[in-house]
Amino acid sequence: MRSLIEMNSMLSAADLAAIVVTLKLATITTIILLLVGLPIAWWLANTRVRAKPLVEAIVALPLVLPPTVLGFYLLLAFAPDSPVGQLWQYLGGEQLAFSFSALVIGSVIYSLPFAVQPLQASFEQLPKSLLEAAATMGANGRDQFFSIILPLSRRGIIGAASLGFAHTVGEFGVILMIGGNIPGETQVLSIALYDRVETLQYSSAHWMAGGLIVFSLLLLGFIYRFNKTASLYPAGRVRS
Amino acid sequence: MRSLIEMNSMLSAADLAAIVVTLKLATITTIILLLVGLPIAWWLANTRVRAKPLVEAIVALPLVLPPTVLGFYLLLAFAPDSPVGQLWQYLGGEQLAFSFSALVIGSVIYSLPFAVQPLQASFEQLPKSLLEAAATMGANGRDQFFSIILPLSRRGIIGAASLGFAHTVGEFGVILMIGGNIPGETQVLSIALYDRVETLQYSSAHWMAGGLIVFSLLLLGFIYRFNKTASLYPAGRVRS
Amino acid sequence: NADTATIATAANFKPTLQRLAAVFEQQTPHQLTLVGASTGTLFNQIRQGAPFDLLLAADSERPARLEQLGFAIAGSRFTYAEGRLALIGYPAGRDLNPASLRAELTTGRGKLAIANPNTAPYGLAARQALEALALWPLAQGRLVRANNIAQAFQYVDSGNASLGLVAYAQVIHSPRAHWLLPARQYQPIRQQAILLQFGHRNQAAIDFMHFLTSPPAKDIIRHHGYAVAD
Amino acid sequence: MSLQLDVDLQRDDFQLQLTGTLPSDGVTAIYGPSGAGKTTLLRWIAGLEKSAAGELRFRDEVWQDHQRFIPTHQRQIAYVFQDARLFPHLNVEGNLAYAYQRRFNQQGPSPTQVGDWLGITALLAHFPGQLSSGQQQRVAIARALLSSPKILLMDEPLGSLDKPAGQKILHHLQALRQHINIPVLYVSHDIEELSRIAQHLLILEQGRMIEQGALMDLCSRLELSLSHEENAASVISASILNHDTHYGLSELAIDSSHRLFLAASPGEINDNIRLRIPARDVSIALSASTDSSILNILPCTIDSIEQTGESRILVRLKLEQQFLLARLTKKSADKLQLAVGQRVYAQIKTAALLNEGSPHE
Amino acid sequence: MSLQLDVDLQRDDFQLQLTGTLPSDGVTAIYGPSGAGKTTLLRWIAGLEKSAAGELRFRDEVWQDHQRFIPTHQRQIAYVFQDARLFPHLNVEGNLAYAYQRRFNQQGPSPTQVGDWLGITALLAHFPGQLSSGQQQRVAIARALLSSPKILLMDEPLGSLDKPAGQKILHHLQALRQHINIPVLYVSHDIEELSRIAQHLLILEQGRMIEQGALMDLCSRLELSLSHEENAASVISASILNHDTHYGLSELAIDSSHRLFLAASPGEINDNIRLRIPARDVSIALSASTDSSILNILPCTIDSIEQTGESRILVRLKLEQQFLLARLTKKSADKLQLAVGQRVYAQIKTAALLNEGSPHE
Ligand SMILES: Nc1ncnc2c1ncn2[C@@H]1O[C@H](COP(=O)(O)OP(=O)(O)OP(=O)(O)O)[C@@H](O)[C@H]1O
Ligand SMILES: Nc1ncnc2c1ncn2[C@@H]1O[C@H](COP(=O)(O)OP(=O)(O)OP(=O)(O)O)[C@@H](O)[C@H]1O
Ligand SMILES: [Mg+2]
Ligand SMILES: [Mg+2]
Repeated sequence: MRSLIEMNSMLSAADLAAIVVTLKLATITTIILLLVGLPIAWWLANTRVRAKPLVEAIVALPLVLPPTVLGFYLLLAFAPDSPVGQLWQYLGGEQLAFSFSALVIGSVIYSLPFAVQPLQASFEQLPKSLLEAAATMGANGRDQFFSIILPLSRRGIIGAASLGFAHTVGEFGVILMIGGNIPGETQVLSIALYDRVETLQYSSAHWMAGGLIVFSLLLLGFIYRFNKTASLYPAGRVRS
Repeated sequence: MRSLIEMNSMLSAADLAAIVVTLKLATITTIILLLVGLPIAWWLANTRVRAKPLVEAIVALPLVLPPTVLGFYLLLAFAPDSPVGQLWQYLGGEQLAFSFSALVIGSVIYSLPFAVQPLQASFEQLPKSLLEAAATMGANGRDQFFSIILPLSRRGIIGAASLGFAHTVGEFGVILMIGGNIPGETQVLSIALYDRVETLQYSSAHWMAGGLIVFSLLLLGFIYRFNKTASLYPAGRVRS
Repeated sequence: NADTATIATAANFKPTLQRLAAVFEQQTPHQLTLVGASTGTLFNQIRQGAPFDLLLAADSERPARLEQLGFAIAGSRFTYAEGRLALIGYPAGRDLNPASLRAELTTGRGKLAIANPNTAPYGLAARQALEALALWPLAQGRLVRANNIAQAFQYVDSGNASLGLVAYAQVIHSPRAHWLLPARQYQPIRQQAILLQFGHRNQAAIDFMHFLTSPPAKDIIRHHGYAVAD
Repeated sequence: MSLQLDVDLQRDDFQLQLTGTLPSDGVTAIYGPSGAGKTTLLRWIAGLEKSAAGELRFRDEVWQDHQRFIPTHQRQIAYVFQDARLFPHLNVEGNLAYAYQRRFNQQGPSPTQVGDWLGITALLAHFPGQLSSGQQQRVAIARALLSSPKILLMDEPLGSLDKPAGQKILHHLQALRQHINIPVLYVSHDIEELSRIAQHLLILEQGRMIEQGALMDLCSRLELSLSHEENAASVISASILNHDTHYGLSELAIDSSHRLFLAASPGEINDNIRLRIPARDVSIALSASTDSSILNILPCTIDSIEQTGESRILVRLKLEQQFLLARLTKKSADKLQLAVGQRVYAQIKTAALLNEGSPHE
Repeated sequence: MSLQLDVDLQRDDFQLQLTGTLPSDGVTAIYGPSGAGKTTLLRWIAGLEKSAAGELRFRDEVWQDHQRFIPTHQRQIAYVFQDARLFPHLNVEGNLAYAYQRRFNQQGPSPTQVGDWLGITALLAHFPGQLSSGQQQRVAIARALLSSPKILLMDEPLGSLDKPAGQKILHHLQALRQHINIPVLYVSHDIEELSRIAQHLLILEQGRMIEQGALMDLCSRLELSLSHEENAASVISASILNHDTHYGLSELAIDSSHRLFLAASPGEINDNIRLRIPARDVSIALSASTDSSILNILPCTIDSIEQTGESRILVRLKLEQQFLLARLTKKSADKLQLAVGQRVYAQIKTAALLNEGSPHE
């Protein structure tokens, strides 16, 4: 009884808003991650350009910067009088920093390596022979991509999506920096949780962390249930 | 000229110590990540346990907590009077929290999903038929692992190692929390860089960030150069 | 009897502390190690046995809690500096006064950056000041709340926010224009120091605590933009 | 109307280099030992070896020259790969549908028909991993047929099938080709299979073309390595004179003076059909015996005699225009004192004749 | 000394169910149409179908029963898979070394020898992706031989090889088996190949064992579907009487009253060898003709006559103990008025005899 009441009292309207923003952010980020990550990963998996290792390293780079520092540089880039900010406004956007769009951009950049890596690995392990077979049946590149590559890379896509989603839910440094913590717009759950810990509201923090964990567990578990590529290849009977 | 002097003046003894700690931490973490991640990933790739999606979700969980919050809970777990802390001391360890060992443990937990995911994907896409062939030649499980599975999973191992390494270099929230930012022991580069930004020492921060990026670019580029699995499978001529 | 002490400090005070430490190390044989983080983080770490000898917090509440909980030496708590609030703007040269603040909030379109009132003492002070100026309701849609005072400054400095309530310490030595808010508009930001249980026999920590109350130290602190009682 | 090729492709120590013109109708067999470059040639024709220099023209279309390169998916080909290459995420039905939905021509057979021909109807719900090798190969053939291509490339399509199954498939392939005339390039290392289906033959060895021409010519020319092999045979054409339904035999005319009995042939009276007569099935007698079960005893002249091994000789026998090959022991030849120009009788065991000669085009 | 099996394995709509004892020496051929369960049976014997219930005993070792399951890697087998399954990260040399380093027995051949036999010495540095299908298959066979196993399982090992290459490999396999006596289970759908190498035959159909026994018995038994096939043949044993080096022929004794000429056989005088005589190569005459190239004309008795098709009959001819099969047209049979018990002459074209009969054990 007590805990329910406590929980109730802890989930303020602001928290609810933060939950909504977080889910929206993670969902949109994941979708964009896939849309952006797929072509990059495909290119990386197939290019014979000598600079490929360099490009791969660049994709992985956002990881080596502390999130707040990355956020700081993004903030500089998003400033209204910076080239990026100018372009954004030219394209009809409002101010970029402290907007939901900024969060999305920041999250995508920060999580890109997690999306590209599993996708690229999947693509590289895809038997090219099947694409040749598809080509002989008249499938052009686009057709091959949707009819062969995507379904056979489900493993990588699920990996990319789940890592990207989870990472965005937990992300905090970058978002904190470029989001401005505006309730209902850029205040996300991770920041709310961080605030609890900083301000010593431990029991509230425990509840929130617990809820987050249980929710994520369910969601990720659900995603991973679709991850059954293995069953398509019964042991020893595959002929690629 | 000026920049060189400036750079020199910026790399204090504490910074040098931070660089050493960072490299040591990232290297040890990466090694442990592989040692821990390989069996977990192998198990996940092969188990038919119904709870598999749940276990996969649990492995990915550290991602959904903001790093500082994760660090906070790790801090609670590492406290001298907690079960973990007790065990650690029983095993002959000093106090766990604020030690280098704590950083390693924290980094490993935080980066585990990035190590397990690519490894598991590699393992799942490995043609089981080759393991059957190896078994007929007298190779037991261990032998198969080293002679077939590992070399054919190089793609995943490199992915896991590079993501794990980069993520540990950039990690900051968890480390700050459980490390206590003690120069020479637990102060890492990411925190030093964060400090610069927080204390508005921008030019120093720029230099440090630039150095970190160039170094990481070189290192990752070097790692990825070994990533040439694809050349083993010329298009269309593979028979699994 | 040279000793080494680890001083945990709120991030905003770290530059000042570095200066103080340099002077202190010249005057005494002691060595100081400085650890900066948010006061909340430091508090949590101290509760879990962090090897810190002395805490220079950004507020008075958390040192008091530590004292209460027995992680710090009772009676060693004192205010080493009082934070002051300043209004800055972007571009750097613009007029700054209550009227321009009101004008920006009513007719302008820019953001107003403050530290998070829930977690940062300067944020709380900023809120109090805005309330005193009767601008708080007006500011609601325009506020961006930084995690700490350093970020609030960066928001303005990078041009993403047009106004910001920051620490006077951050701007006192910069050429950028600012308006120092009158101290009566917000509760004093009392930054308190306390000797921690871990350092209760550390001579360097004890000496440094005394040093902080010495006139040369107070001069340095003042020089960095804080108010200090004589 | 032809397939003109000129290819030069280097791969480590292997080089495929050939120039020539293949007929673009009928079945052209590509024959050669393992590693000769048969697969590589087929892949190049399909546009799968992009790096190779060369020129390739199919009928009036340029598929590749120094400036153009039509990609595989626009060449309107179908390819039965040596490994089946079924799509592992689709079941048999899905694999068939994949090709059918993208077919190049509306005239081809339907999935139901093709599934029937290849005996895979019961397997439609199976995934490739659940099929035996032979079943996989049959699905791959079905898939290729459903593409209704302009040309069909087949790389040892019957490699993992038993004889009866293979023959059934060949039969349907013949029938299909009569219905919609798709040229076929057919790689196989089984001479018997080849001569059953092909009109044209290309012999590859170490990346070079050794010989190329009409199958009938190549089979009976003694100097070719082909006729020295265990399976050497002559291929002759004949027309159907009449069908003897009582005995289930057909009487054929090879030319004006030679008749042949054959197990009931599927053709109509006056149809031209082709017969493969293995050299080892032909014996020679000096007189026409009457009390033997051998029905076909043809008078002919010895055209040439060649020693093909320690103990064996190959005799080329001239009918009117066409030739028969006979393999004998040296001992028999000596016993009968065979000599070039001699009139002899070729004895052909009727039952040994192929009964599915493919009609001429 | 035997391989005792009792397996029951269910896979969707397919069930493999058989009980029996196979000899654990010599070559046992497993024959059956595509999808009959040949591969599944081999996999089960190798311990690769772990889920299947059953009992399996090799010589005096239990490999599987209701309580024990010896894993594959401890069974000391070698397996040539239908797909080659070379390790893609190792070149040919590495693939061979992989098996050789783990070999079960020190007595086997060396990589150099085996590489030589299979004609892959020039390919040692190639990676599997750089090999043609036939080359891959040869490497896979070499790899299996290098394991020096207690039993060798081969699943259509010559499927993608041309005849001459296949025959060379069979020859070496024979030679090796004489040297170190490894039993072989040999899946193939090529009857000719099987009868050349196997002593024992197991016929599978739809997962059931149709027949099992000595190859020689099965080949000449009329009621079996096998003898109705295009390739029906009898297998008979004979001993070498003498070698005629001038004509490159060997004279063989089938029994006390029947002699046969054969292209020079590799054996010693008095060696027993096996001959495969395809039914279609045997014709029947009422008298022994003398002016024909047919060297072998054996007197015999008609044992049975069976109609096998619309136009053809199969005649079983009794020598002393052994039987010959002859395929004739019904027309010939009528013409000669053949009847059971009648004395006739079987004409066998010498050159048609197999010259690599495998010695008895
Ligand atoms: N990627 C490659 N690198 C080097 N050599 C190659 C490569 N691919 C093929 N080869 C060589 O090219 C030759 C021809 O190969 P191809 O597959 O065309 O032979 P094939 O005639 O189809 O043989 P098979 O009957 O065995 O299938 C072989 O000797 C092979 O080793
Ligand atoms: N995983 C599976 N699930 C369902 N059915 C299967 C599975 N694996 C094999 N089968 C079926 O079992 C039967 C026997 O397969 P098997 O591979 O043993 O045949 P085979 O005799 O080796 O044929 P082939 O000569 O074509 O190689 C086939 O009908 C096949 O469809
Ligand atoms: Mg080939
Ligand atoms: Mg099989």
